[in-house]
Amino acid sequence: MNLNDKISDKAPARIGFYICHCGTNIAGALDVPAVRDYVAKMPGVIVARDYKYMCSDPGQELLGKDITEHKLNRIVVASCSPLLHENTFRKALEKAGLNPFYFQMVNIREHVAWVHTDKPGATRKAKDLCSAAVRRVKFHKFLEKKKVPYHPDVLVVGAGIAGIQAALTMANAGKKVYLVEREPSIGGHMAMFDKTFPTLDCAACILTPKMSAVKSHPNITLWTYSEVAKTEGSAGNFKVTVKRKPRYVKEELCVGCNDCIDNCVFKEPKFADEFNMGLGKRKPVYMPFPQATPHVALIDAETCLHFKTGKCKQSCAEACDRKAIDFNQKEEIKEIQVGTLLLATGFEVFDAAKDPYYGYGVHPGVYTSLEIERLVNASGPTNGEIVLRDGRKPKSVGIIHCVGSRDAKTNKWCSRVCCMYSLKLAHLIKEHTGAEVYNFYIDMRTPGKMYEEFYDRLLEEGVHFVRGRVSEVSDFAMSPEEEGKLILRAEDTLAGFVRRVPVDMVVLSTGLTPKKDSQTVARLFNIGRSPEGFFQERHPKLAPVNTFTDGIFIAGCCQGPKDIPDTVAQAGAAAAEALALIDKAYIELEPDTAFVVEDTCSGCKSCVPLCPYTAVSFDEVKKKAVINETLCKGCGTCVAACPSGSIKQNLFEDEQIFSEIEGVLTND
Amino acid sequence: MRIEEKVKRESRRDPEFARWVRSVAGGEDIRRCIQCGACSSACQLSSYMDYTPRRIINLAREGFKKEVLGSFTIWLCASCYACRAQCPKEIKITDIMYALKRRAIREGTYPARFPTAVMAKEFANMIFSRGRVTENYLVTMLFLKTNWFKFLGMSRLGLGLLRAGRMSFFPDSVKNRSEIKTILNAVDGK
Amino acid sequence: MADKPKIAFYWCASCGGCEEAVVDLAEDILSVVSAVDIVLWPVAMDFKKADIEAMPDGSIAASLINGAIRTSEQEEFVRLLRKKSGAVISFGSCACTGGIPSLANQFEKERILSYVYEQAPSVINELKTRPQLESKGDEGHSLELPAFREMVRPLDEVIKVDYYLPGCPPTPKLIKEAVTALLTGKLPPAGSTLAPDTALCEECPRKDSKPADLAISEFKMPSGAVIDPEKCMLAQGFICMGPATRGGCEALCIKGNMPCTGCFGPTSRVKDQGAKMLSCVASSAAGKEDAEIDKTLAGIPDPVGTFYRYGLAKCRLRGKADRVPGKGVRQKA
Amino acid sequence: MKYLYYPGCSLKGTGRAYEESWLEVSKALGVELEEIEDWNCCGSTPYMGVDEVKSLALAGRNFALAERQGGMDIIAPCSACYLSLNKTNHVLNDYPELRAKVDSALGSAGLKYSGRIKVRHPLDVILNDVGVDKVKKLVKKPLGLKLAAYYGCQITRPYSDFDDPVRPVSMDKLMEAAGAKPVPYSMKTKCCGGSITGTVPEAALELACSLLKEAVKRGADAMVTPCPLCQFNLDGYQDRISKKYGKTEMPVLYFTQALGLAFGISPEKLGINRCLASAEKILEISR
Amino acid sequence: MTKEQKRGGVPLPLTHVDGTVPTLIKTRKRDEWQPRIVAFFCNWCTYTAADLAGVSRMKYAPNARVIRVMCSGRVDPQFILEAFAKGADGVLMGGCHPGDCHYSEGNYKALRRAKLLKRFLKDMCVEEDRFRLEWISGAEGEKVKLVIDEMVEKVRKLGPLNLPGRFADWDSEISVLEEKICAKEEKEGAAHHG
Repeated sequence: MNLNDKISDKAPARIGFYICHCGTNIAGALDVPAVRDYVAKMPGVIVARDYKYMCSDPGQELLGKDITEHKLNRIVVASCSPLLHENTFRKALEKAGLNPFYFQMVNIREHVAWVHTDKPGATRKAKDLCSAAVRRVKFHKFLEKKKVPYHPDVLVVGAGIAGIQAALTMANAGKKVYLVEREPSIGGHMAMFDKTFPTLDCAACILTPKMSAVKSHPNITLWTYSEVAKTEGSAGNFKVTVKRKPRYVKEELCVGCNDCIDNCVFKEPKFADEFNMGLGKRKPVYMPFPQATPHVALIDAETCLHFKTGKCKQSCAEACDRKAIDFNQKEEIKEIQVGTLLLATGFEVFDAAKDPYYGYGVHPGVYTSLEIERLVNASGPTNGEIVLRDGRKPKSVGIIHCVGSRDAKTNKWCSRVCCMYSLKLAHLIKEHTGAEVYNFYIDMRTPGKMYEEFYDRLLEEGVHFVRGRVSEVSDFAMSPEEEGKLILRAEDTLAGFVRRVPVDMVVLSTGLTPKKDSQTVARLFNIGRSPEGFFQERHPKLAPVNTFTDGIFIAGCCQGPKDIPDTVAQAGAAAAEALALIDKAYIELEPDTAFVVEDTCSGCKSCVPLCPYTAVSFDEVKKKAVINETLCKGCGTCVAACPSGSIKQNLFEDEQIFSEIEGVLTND
Repeated sequence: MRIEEKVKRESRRDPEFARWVRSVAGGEDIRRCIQCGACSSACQLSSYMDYTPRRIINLAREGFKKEVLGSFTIWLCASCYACRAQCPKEIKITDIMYALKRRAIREGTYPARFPTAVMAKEFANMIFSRGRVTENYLVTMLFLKTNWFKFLGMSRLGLGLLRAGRMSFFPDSVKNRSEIKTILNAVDGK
Repeated sequence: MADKPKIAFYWCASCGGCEEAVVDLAEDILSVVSAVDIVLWPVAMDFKKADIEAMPDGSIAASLINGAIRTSEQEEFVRLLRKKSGAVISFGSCACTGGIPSLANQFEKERILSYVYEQAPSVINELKTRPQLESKGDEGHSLELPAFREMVRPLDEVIKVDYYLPGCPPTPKLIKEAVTALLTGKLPPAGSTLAPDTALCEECPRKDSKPADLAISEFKMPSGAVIDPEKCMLAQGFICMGPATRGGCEALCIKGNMPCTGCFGPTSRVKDQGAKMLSCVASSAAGKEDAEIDKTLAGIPDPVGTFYRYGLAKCRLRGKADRVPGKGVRQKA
Repeated sequence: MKYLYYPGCSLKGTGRAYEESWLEVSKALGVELEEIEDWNCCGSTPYMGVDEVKSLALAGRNFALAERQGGMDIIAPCSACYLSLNKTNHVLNDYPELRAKVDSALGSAGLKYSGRIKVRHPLDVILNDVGVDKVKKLVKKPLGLKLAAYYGCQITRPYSDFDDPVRPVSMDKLMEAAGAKPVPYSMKTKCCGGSITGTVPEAALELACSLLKEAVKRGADAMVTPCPLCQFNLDGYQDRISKKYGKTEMPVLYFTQALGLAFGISPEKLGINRCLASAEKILEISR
Repeated sequence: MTKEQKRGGVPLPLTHVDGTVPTLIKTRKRDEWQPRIVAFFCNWCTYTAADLAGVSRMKYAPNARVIRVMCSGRVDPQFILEAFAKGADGVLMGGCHPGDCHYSEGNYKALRRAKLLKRFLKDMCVEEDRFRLEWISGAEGEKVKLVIDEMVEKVRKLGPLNLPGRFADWDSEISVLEEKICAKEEKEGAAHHG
């Protein structure tokens, strides 16, 4: 008997039911044998089995063997979310010669096992859901997948090291890449760092060549100072709207000679310089930093005299012999068509002022780690000299770990990079100033190639390590040695008593947090976020760069804190995943389109205006509605609205849904 | 200093005590502790303690009952809640300290050095009979019961208070004393 | 006479219009009458219950029963007919879907009785007397009245029905076709509805006047607006149940310039006519913002009466959900 | 503005001056107070160490009485009372088993408490309900002093919601309004050791000493506090502290006394004479 | 004699699509009753959000049964009435936020239907809290938890809707008569044969 045949639509259902333990993920939260036995008694069920991992090869083979041996023509698998493994099992059906759509999946992991603590309640829910699927699958029909072309162009959002790496990888593979960056220059946080751990090579030396490569790559369209405003469509065919903010300097004309900056009516830099965390100053017309890419100046309308008063003599424009300055530049809207989106939107550093105990913003001697990165950097505001705000060189420095990390009141997670960068900063500070350096840590976390060795090096260098969380930074001196110093109070938990350590400079090793607008961005692209706000990967181990939305990938710290090596690796992985989709050249769509049953359609036209894709039209000859299958995206809105029940949706027919409703409600 | 063996064997642990600590109001999160020492550091009195608060938490969750109930720490706690405010795992350390005090009083294991327990009991007695506290009476009772030499040493303060009109000559009381007794007895199931 | 098939007509909770429809067959009635032996027709002939009871089971070829079921007497009688008949035809909207009487399912029995016997403006009943199920006469004889049921039911919720002939009333054409089929034995499979299975729009003379991009921004009531005699009712903002209603009436109401109110019930593919029409109408209503939608939909003041005028008994909810069956129902059955 | 007033035991005893000055100041500010009829001990700190349920039940009785009296917000000027009443509300909401016990204990005396009465501190009420503007208007004799505002622990954490728990500012604002200059004082919320002075004086006195010394160092003419226990500790024991750790002269006033002086209320009415430490300096201030 | 036979061959008013008869028509005892919520979630936003809640190991009440549809626009009001008729104590619809619909505007149609249906349900005395439409984006796992927990609590307060049980209750008046007739017939039949 050839099972891959429409005859099975009408043949009596022979159902195979499989429930997956998913190790203990499912089996630990509900009574798997009870669900199996419950389903086994349902009419039409020929085989009911439980198995440790249904998605494993043996699991799939078990399914195939049963299809052949027991002449099964319908399969139900109760395991994880269909968004994760539906295709796996459909392929297993196909391999066994059964149409893949004679299949229904029950989500008893994400929707049951992982979210309920009440075992009997979870078991009952699982029974209900399985009973629904078994009833539903009887009404499944023979279907074939639709293939549509996959647009080869890619949009990468965010041009930090992750976005740069991903864009270059894909561009090198010959794909056209749009790279959109919110800031005026690409480079992200990495461009702000001085050295990178554990090798201590200079961040700029390894990043700058990549930045120039992006700028000059023929396959990359770089839009800085731009943001994605809207996305529509789905994998293979996204329409994206990008907003380009005016920089008041024509990008194609500017050569980055800095003449405009030198001739600005402000003779001295006066405004806090973003790139240097406000430790340095800039003018209203400025170059974000010396290696900024594109190497194009921009005007900050907030501070520019022309925009504020309209009474500037515009000496910058005069000074520019390429006439690149354009005060009338307007925001520009670009619409592009791409098949794939890759998000590398990065992170934000924890706002140290939110921790009231460490006196950031109160005591001038308290700095964040990123500020120290700039101070220690040769092109930073002090030309690489580590000095306090009053110009003194610190004789003692305390570095406090886990600021805005591992703390229920701020952020619960470990930010992964702080231990290592604190070690790096300890080394650099000691090297630059010869100061006594104290690291206050809770646990020292150095997992990574050559990381522990770096810790060893620091131990040998004579940096102090105190295992204890600092409770406060205060200027309350209790003894002469403490006068005029900042005092760090912490329990030396290894010694078992509290210590007071007076220092000149305090460095707060601030953690990594999701971007403030991560929720808005997640909604813009319709991807998920984990509870703490980083973007949610499809699977923490098996699909770490995928999202739950096909065709959208994530890389770098927008997914969670990670260091540069991991970020670059992840960016490469995301690019490879994207390339795999693009090179397939088509995407298979669910055959969930709607169709009109011509015989019974009365031609009332109720459905026609409801379709946003104009897939439904009215045949003036037959006086009936018709649905163009290639235009139909399968939402089913017309089906629900058809007043005479004459439109059906594949995979979501009325009978199928009615039987599901009945199934979830018929448990004793 | 005596040389003695410091190793602690498993038989010293009292798992029931650890369970009890988790069951008291405020003790539910004790297992979350990562031993960072923020509590000890935040505590103004930790300098005087034999075990820092962090160590008490660890000993309590491991079930080292004798060490915990015999420690100075719980009697030095001034209930200022600094530890709780700073704990990165939001453990209600002050409430745990209260619970440990209650347990120690119940079991009579508090060190004789600290009159805190005596005072607490006197306090309770006074409230049971009058519903309110009159501080100087309380202090007098305390010193008479513990160390009346010290009481004499305090007489300067007493005189000062007397002169400033801050001493009460008659103990204050609620009107409805029986209601207080009914409520407190009801708690005891009487 | 004995060779002629026996036919019974019976009426339950109905207005008599269905009987009228039979008479409306005009001269054709004669051929029917001559072809069959009418054994029961309370509106026209004087047969008694006992006459039917005396007949052997299954001896009536077909019973055509109209009206919804509201009383114990109706229940008892249709059961009797079921037993004695080969085929039972649910005749007219009330028998098929509950009809107008089933709008009463919005109310509890107690509320209906108290309104009818006590509160209606035309009633003067100071003693609040109500008909009693059992009463003793002066001469000591007892009198029993049928029980008034909790709710109105369509015929097929009480007895098994073989065919449905919808309409308020069914049209002469459909009746004739049904009777012919009955007499010639050329009947469709049991359970069928003896009317077309496409919606009314198919046969509506105004079909072409409906635009393909209709978004209704204002709903109107036929009582409060002038109706264009040419244009599609929905296009004018009048709720016309046509799209959700089985055809077969040849758009009689539309031809009389009134919108369809749905008496033929849903097509076979639809479980709940009202819900489907509600879905269709709401989908085409204009508005995306809450306030705009609310304003548009406010033009439909009575969703129950609008979408379930002839079929509340067949609504998936069957009636007002929080009804509490009156005490004593069990005892007094 | 009408509130229920819960004085607590201290304000009737050693903290008498707090009540005297608070009542004067509230009258001036138009804060109407109705004392809770037959209130009892709040079930405060020491009691928590004896019996948790009894402590909660005692607080519960006060709430039940307050509900009977109209259920307006309760003002509890004593930090310890403020904390234990607030804590009771929290515990009753978070721990149903404890709530059941408390309910039944109260029930045995025919009392009932819904768990919904708010407990406020005078600082909160003056700042948020009355407003600084009104305070400024009432000032007749601007203080012109440098003051260290010392808040103590129990009104700032863990339940207070009207001020920053680490760097509170409410009292500094009020003192500024009264014409004083608050000095930067890093020990604002540090514990004074008050609750163990009686039992472990050697530890407690050192804490108190560091508070006083820091105030001296910051150049304060006096300290102000909203807590009777702190005031008692810093004021009453200053003598002993001086003996042990070297001479300190630091008047410690209730913030209500300072406000009252600025309002031009006579020192006698404010109980200024009840202060023990640096009596001469205080007299100077009040003039 | 089966119930069905007694009814002169009329199937009970409640039969399943596949012809079987539901087992739950008796009223559940109130103390063992747990609210049952049927939830229609759109594939792209709300279903994904429910997956996200799972991945994030959020904990919520196990009372909702999710039926996946591609878009909230696919939810036919018939489904909602059917769910109530088959024993749901509440029905939840979840879709993408306005403006975010994966199919551009299916959710607006869902909104309009829900609004009209809500009025209908009110007229039929189905309490307002039993039917709810929520916009939950794929990023809002937390909202799935909040909405379900809140709805379960509200429905728990309302108590069981249990339409199948109520239908059986309402129809008891028919079965009483039925039994009486059957008994009479059996007696007569017995007399006949005897």
